[in-house]
Amino acid sequence: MSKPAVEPSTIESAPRSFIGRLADNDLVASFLSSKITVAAGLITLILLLAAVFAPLIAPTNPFNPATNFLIDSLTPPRFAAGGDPRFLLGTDDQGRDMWSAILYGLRVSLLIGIFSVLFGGAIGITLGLIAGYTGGWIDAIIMRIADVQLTFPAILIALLLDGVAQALLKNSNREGTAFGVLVVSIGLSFWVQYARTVRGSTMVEKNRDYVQAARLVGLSPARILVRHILPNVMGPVLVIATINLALAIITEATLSFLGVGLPPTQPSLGTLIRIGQNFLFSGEWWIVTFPSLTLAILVLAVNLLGDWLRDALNPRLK
Amino acid sequence: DAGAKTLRFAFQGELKSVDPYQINESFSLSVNESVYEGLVRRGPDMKIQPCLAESWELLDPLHWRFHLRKGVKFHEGQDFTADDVVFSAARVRGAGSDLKGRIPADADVVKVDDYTVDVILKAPNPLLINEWESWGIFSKKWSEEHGAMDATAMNATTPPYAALHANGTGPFILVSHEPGVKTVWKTNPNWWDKPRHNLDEVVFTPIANNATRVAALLSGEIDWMDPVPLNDQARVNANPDTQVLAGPEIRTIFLGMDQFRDELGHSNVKGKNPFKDVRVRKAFYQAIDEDAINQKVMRGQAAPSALMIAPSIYAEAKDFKRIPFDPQASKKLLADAGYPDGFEVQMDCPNDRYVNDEQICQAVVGMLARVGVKVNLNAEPKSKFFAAITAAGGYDSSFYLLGWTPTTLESFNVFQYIIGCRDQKTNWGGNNVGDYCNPKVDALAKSALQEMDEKKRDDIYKQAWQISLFDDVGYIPLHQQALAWGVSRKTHVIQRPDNYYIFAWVTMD
Amino acid sequence: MTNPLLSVRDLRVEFATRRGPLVALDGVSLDIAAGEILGIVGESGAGKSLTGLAIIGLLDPPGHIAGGEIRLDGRRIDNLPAAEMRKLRGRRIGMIFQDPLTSLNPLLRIGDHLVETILAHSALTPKQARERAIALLSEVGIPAPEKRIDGYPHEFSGGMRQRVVIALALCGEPALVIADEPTTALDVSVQAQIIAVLKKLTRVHGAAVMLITHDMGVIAETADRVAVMYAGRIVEIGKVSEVVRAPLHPYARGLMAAIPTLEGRVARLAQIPGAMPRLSAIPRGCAFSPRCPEAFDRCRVERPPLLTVGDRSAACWLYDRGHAPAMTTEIVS
Amino acid sequence: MSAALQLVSVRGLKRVFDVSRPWISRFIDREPRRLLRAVDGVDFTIERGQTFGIVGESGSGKSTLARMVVGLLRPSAGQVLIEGVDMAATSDPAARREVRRRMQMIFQDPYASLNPRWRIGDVIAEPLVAFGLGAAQASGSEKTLDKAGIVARVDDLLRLVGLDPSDKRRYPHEFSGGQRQRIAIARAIAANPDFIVCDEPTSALDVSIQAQILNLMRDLQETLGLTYLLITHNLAVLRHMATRVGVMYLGRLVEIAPTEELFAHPRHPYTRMLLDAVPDLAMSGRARTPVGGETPNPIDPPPGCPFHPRCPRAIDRCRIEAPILRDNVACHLPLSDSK
Amino acid sequence: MIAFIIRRLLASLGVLIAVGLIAFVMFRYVGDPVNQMVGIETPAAEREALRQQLGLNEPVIVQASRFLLNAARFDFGISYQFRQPVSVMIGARLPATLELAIVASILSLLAGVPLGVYSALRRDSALAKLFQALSLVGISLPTFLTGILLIYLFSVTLGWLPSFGRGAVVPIGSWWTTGLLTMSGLKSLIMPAITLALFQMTLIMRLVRAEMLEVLRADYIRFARARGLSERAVHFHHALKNTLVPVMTVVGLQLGSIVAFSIITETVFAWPGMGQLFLQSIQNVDIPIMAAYLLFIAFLFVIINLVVDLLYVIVDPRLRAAVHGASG
Ligand SMILES: Nc1ncnc2c1ncn2[C@@H]1O[C@H](COP(=O)(O)OP(=O)(O)OP(=O)(O)O)[C@@H](O)[C@H]1O
Ligand SMILES: Nc1ncnc2c1ncn2[C@@H]1O[C@H](COP(=O)(O)OP(=O)(O)OP(=O)(O)O)[C@@H](O)[C@H]1O
Ligand SMILES: [Mg+2]
Ligand SMILES: [Mg+2]
Repeated sequence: MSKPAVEPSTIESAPRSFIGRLADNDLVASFLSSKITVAAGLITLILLLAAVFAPLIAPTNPFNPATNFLIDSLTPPRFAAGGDPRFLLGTDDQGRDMWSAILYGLRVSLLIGIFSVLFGGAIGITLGLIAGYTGGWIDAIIMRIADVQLTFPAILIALLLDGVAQALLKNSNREGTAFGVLVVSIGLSFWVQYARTVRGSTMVEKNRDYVQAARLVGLSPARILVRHILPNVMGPVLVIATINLALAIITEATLSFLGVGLPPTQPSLGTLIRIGQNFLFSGEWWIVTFPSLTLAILVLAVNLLGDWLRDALNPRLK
Repeated sequence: DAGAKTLRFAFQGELKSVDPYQINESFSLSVNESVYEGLVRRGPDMKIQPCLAESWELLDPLHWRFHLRKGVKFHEGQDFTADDVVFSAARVRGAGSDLKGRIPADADVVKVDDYTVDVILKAPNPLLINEWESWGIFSKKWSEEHGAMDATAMNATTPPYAALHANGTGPFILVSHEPGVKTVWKTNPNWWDKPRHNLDEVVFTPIANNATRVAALLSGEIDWMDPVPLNDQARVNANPDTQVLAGPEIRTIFLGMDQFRDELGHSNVKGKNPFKDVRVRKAFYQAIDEDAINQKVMRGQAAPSALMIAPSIYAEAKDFKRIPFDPQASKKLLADAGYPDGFEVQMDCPNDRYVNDEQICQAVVGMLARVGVKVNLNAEPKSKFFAAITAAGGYDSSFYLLGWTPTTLESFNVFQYIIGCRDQKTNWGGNNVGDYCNPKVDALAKSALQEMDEKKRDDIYKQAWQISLFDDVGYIPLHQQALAWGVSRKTHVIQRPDNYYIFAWVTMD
Repeated sequence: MTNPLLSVRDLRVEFATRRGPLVALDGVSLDIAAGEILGIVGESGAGKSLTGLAIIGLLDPPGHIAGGEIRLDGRRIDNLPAAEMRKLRGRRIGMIFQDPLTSLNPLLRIGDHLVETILAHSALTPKQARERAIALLSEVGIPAPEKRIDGYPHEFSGGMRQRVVIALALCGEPALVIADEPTTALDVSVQAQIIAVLKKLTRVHGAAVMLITHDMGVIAETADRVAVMYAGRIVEIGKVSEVVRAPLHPYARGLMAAIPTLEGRVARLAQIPGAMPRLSAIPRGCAFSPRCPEAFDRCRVERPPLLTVGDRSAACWLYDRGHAPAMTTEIVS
Repeated sequence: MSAALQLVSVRGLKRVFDVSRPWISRFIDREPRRLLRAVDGVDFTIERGQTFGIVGESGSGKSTLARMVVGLLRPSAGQVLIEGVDMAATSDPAARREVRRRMQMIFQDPYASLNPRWRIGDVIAEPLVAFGLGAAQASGSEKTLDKAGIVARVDDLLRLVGLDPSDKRRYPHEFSGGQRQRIAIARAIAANPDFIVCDEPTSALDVSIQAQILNLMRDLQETLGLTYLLITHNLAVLRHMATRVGVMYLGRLVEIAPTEELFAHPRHPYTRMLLDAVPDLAMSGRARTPVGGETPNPIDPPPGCPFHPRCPRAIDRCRIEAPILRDNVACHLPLSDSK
Repeated sequence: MIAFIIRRLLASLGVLIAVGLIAFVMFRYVGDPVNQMVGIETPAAEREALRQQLGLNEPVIVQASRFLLNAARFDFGISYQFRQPVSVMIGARLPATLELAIVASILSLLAGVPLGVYSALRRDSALAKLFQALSLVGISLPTFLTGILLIYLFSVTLGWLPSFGRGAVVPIGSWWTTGLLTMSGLKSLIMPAITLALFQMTLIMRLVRAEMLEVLRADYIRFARARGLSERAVHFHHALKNTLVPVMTVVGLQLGSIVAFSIITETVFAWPGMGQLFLQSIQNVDIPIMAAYLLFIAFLFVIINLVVDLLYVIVDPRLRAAVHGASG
């Protein structure tokens, strides 16, 4: 063994603490540098926690019909005239505590958002990786399928799929199928975006020398895709995912308006708004205002995070 | 011209066709009545009045004679004669018609002379003309000229003329019909009757979205609309220019239970059907606080009902009281029936058909939950709901909410379609989704049809109601739903409990 | 050099970062006379491009000039308002960038680029501008310019495009052209053609050229004088022939020795150990001291200024008369 | 040149890229298929322990050739034999793997050749894991895949290329270009290959770093007995590194000669032109003779000798007949003949 | 160029056929049309007969291929609900929807592009940040709620704008009607168009901003500056042009989703367009209308795609070369 040609690298090698590295991280720093982003992050976090711990925070379980008394219905919020101390944000037409309903609804909306993004992402990323890596006719077929998919926006898919699902799953109840239908139809409307992005990045990455090096040691394409390429195409995917999360939550609300949302017994924020909009003229403003506000804040915060992520992950915008 | 009075009318659904035979749906029937008149019509008090028939007599229980009005002309100028009635009687029972039931298939409609028509029945039917106001008379000549002999056959390859054009004898003449967009009528200056209205033109627009429809009324863009959502009634009344005309409708909302299957299709109870046990049905009944539903969900606008027919069309309804709301009794009944911890069942419910249908179901779910029954609510649009629960869908429901308007305005219709034991061939009990079946009730109902005396008929019905709804608890009636029209204060309309929109009675300031 | 066209004194360029300012150029001083080609060499990241950008006033934020001054014809230009500076660009100072593939707007015709630029700098009519554009194209050696002028950038090869870029830089007849690695992306054979065009430029138009490159060979062949940069500083500046033959600064010496030549095979190339420090970790004292075989204590604490050695300058304490070890001074003589 | 000494032998290697437009477009515009002959019949051999250099302008097919030699790209025709074994023709997977293990590649761009998401320890260990080479070769027990063995070997390799073993936990972006190239070299030699293809290993590096890498490559060649195929467009680098040189032009080798000979007496006019075009650092006053024109479009190369449009010596025959490589030069009028 | 178009059309045809098939298979499960065609009292036997007449009992593939064959002749059958030829119905609703969608697109472009350009050019200014944040508010509420709130404000409270319908329309030619030529038509268009445009505007604005920021960093922009071009020329001649090329595709694709989203807008504003028709047809299981609508959307999408691609070719000389096959 020959003497090293040069002395060992001059990079400082003392390992630093986790916090130290965190503070040094560009992503974290850019996050902390914008007040709006920090606020959006905090709000998202709070809403996430509220959703996760809804059963602990909420005074009642709005999904349990036995605890909603019709007698209590249409009570104004605690702080408004005629309010009842039991109901912080008032009750809806079923006597459901709005505060609890919002907490649980948030949970449902977020779940729908997350699952549909995961669903769309999983399909899109897989197909995108395959199309980008293999190319040729497989690529052509996948991209044509994507074209077909694009002609079916989420609204159309949901309207159609809702019928299909209920016909196929005749014996399961709607409360069960609605969630699946929403996740699938919203997710389906997303996958093309992931597929196109991932395909593009994959076509770039696959010609990178590190992939060639991996091929040289005889790794299988699947392994190369998963271990080497996938981590490197996740950046833009993450950005799309964030923005789609917000979009999915809004889409669910919209679908609820068209009657293919979640059942009113297990309302999401969208369902609450759909129900609440019937009270726009009637003076029971709290039924629509609070869920809408929560939804708007959630969507806004998530979108702002997406914005930040987009800028932060784009090296050219630094 | 400036003084022209235009009535701007909006409804939540669209007018599918201007051919009244095409669909047996009360909105389309009622609106088309302004163009096509029947031999009879109903007044504001729901009483049957002469219309194109000046009078009629019952020669014997099987033989009806109608004397037609003379000097009546169709909108396009044709004279109205017995030929048109015979033609229309054939058309209404012909291909593509959805009103086939208006005249028994085996009845003969015979021209006696130009202004006399006989109807010869195979079986007596005192209720023959109860639904005849919706069976408007077509001009034979016009129909032949335009190939509108049939209400359109479904598989037609050319568009039916009569679905877009109309030629009746009524107070209004169709000007244009853009399906699902807008329909315009103008006054018939040559109408045989003296108009009560002072309109020149009627414009109908469908506005499906509740909030938009209310907004359009509030902002004065429309004069009359239906329905006003219960929530918005206070707002409409608070507006100085608009008001709500509310009243009980004759449609009864009720709950049905599957008493047919040996095991429920949508329940966790296996191997048996709890609804076959009258105690369970009664327990459900007593678990439901209809007063609360009326107060909260219906905002006090509905009429809680002990029967499945409205008091306005059944005189003896006042003798019946609902089985009292009593959760304790309910729990006990369930325990007695072997379900001390309740059970789980799916409830099917439309969410765009009846007034606050989904909310009623939700309330029911909550109330049943409190006696231990876990109800999974399956609320869906009417297209899917009806697809599942009708005969075509295999009556696929274990527990459901439904509404029924007896179009004959008479109890028999309810027994025939809803309470009677299901019979494929005769379509008896055709809408008895849960197949509640008691032959005694059927026998009573059928015997009523033989009874020409109204009072005696009502007594027979009384027995039948007692057995079906109180002894057997075959159904759980809830209420007659509220009727709520929104009108501008300058528009004066007459509201009938069957929710018919009669343009000919409207006056505007 | 009594009356330099361009004179840069103690130029300092910083990047504002969240960890404080990053000094990318520190005390850069140089002069260029009319008709002269000044070469700037140095490793990647040494600050060559920044020097050029600072002079033409196109530093991208957060980069900015933090000190020193730049004079063109004796007039200070580093603190001009944006509008004034824009008037100088193209007309007094032109710049050519490294990558001919990306320097042209792919959606516009070659002619559009040229005419637009000519019109921005003169009172010609569009028709005259077009004629001038054709003349410029033929001047930089594009065959059949009247045909090619309506072509799009992608229809040109790399070498051709670089010529177009040069023509564009010449539209306003600038007195100073900053050429940032104009030949790096090109093949050797084409490189020679481009160099010839640049040389002609100084001869015919009397323009001064600041030629930025990392290829010593190109400098040796083209430039009159050369500045060697290291870590944001000029370490040596002087006549090309002298710097190439007998570099003063240990870095320059190492650099020259590390270049393999055609002249014959050596057993091993001389190599400078280590790598240029990152801007955030430039050592105190001489930036080269950690890699310098001849560094002594002072080098590690005190930063050497550019010291005049004959008609050259070098930023190295070896040439500070008072402190230099006697032995190394001999190299100079 | 005895066959026993030949480690690598390349025979009639060709690679054609189909760069046609979609069939329907071609059909309508009545246009033939467009083929790009990136490598068009290349033959050479490399002896064990030697460095074979290939030089040529951009687009002449150097990288394509390199990728075919290591098996990243399937040749359209021809063979690559490693000690007589053709990897493409071997059906036995174990044998294929063995051939694959014996050759590795170093890439041009040090920034793209390392997966940015991987720690460099993992990067270097990957071939070891893939080829099942756990233990350091010193222990003698090959094919045992144990973690400690891999770690030890990675440390050795890092030291061998002049890095510190503690660097293995870092990510590529924390290294400079030269250091990355060292890491890439460490990965390339991890599986004890005999033969390394280097595609412009230093052209992205500064001269001072280039010297380090070239020296390292030389050192490794001496200690490990490596054989190199070195691709570059820098004649000086070639002069410094190669034992024999092939000159490529538009997909063909136009001249092959031992290094000294090539530089002293170039025989092909193109070689001559390349040599003339190198800037004269020694400032010997040698005038650069800019050659007119640029490399022709490889999709429709000129008929006859592809170099003839730029060749000062071209005769009519050159315009019609493509010369074949005879006597190690592909020219109708080689320079030495005329001299 | 012709070859390019033909190739695209062939691919499009495939897309159309696929959409037709998928749509048709799905309809099987949307509900039973017969239920909606007759009243609830109609007996089962009659329903069965009707089903037979409509061919609903045949295998899906038979129904689907019959549908596609007819569709190729622009014959989409007769609406189950309205008894009108579907092509006529869609034709009658088409102007309303297209007018709404196009006005909304123009609106979103008119607002989105300048806002995007501004917030890219003045990336760090307070106003740009405000635009960024405000634009998000537009997409933070579901469309239907925005629409109803607008109605509440402008129709009910202020009484400025009509709450529903299309106002007075005038016919142009034999089959087009427009509301753009009457005062009431224009007034009716304002709120639905804004509601529909809001989402797109946000999207376009953010896209333009992102693209522009990228383009502003391109070498040719820097070189344009170095040549002494004015900021205006640099921003609007060079940067904007290059920015709009990718924006074009997205805007094109979005037109498809504008039409889809018009389902909600049309429902809220009782706008007599295709979206409303489609929603009604779903509620009524009016299969011929549903199928024709989906095919129409696919067709629209395909056409837009083609136009966008052609525009690309026209705008971007590099693609032009690829399409023409010119080399060198
Ligand atoms: N926006 C920036 N932020 C921080 N540092 C920067 C920025 N732009 C350039 N630098 C740093 O400034 C230094 C000088 O860069 P410059 O581009 O002048 O180098 P160069 O000598 O031209 O190198 P090359 O030969 O690679 O072009 C580099 O270390 C670079 O990292
Ligand atoms: N996958 C491919 N498809 C089509 N053409 C290709 C492909 N790969 C390479 N080519 C073409 O083949 C020719 C040779 O390319 P190659 O990369 O081998 O050249 P090179 O000599 O390595 O050039 P450089 O010095 O620029 O790296 C070029 O014209 C290139 O455009
Ligand atoms: Mg540079
Ligand atoms: Mg290459």
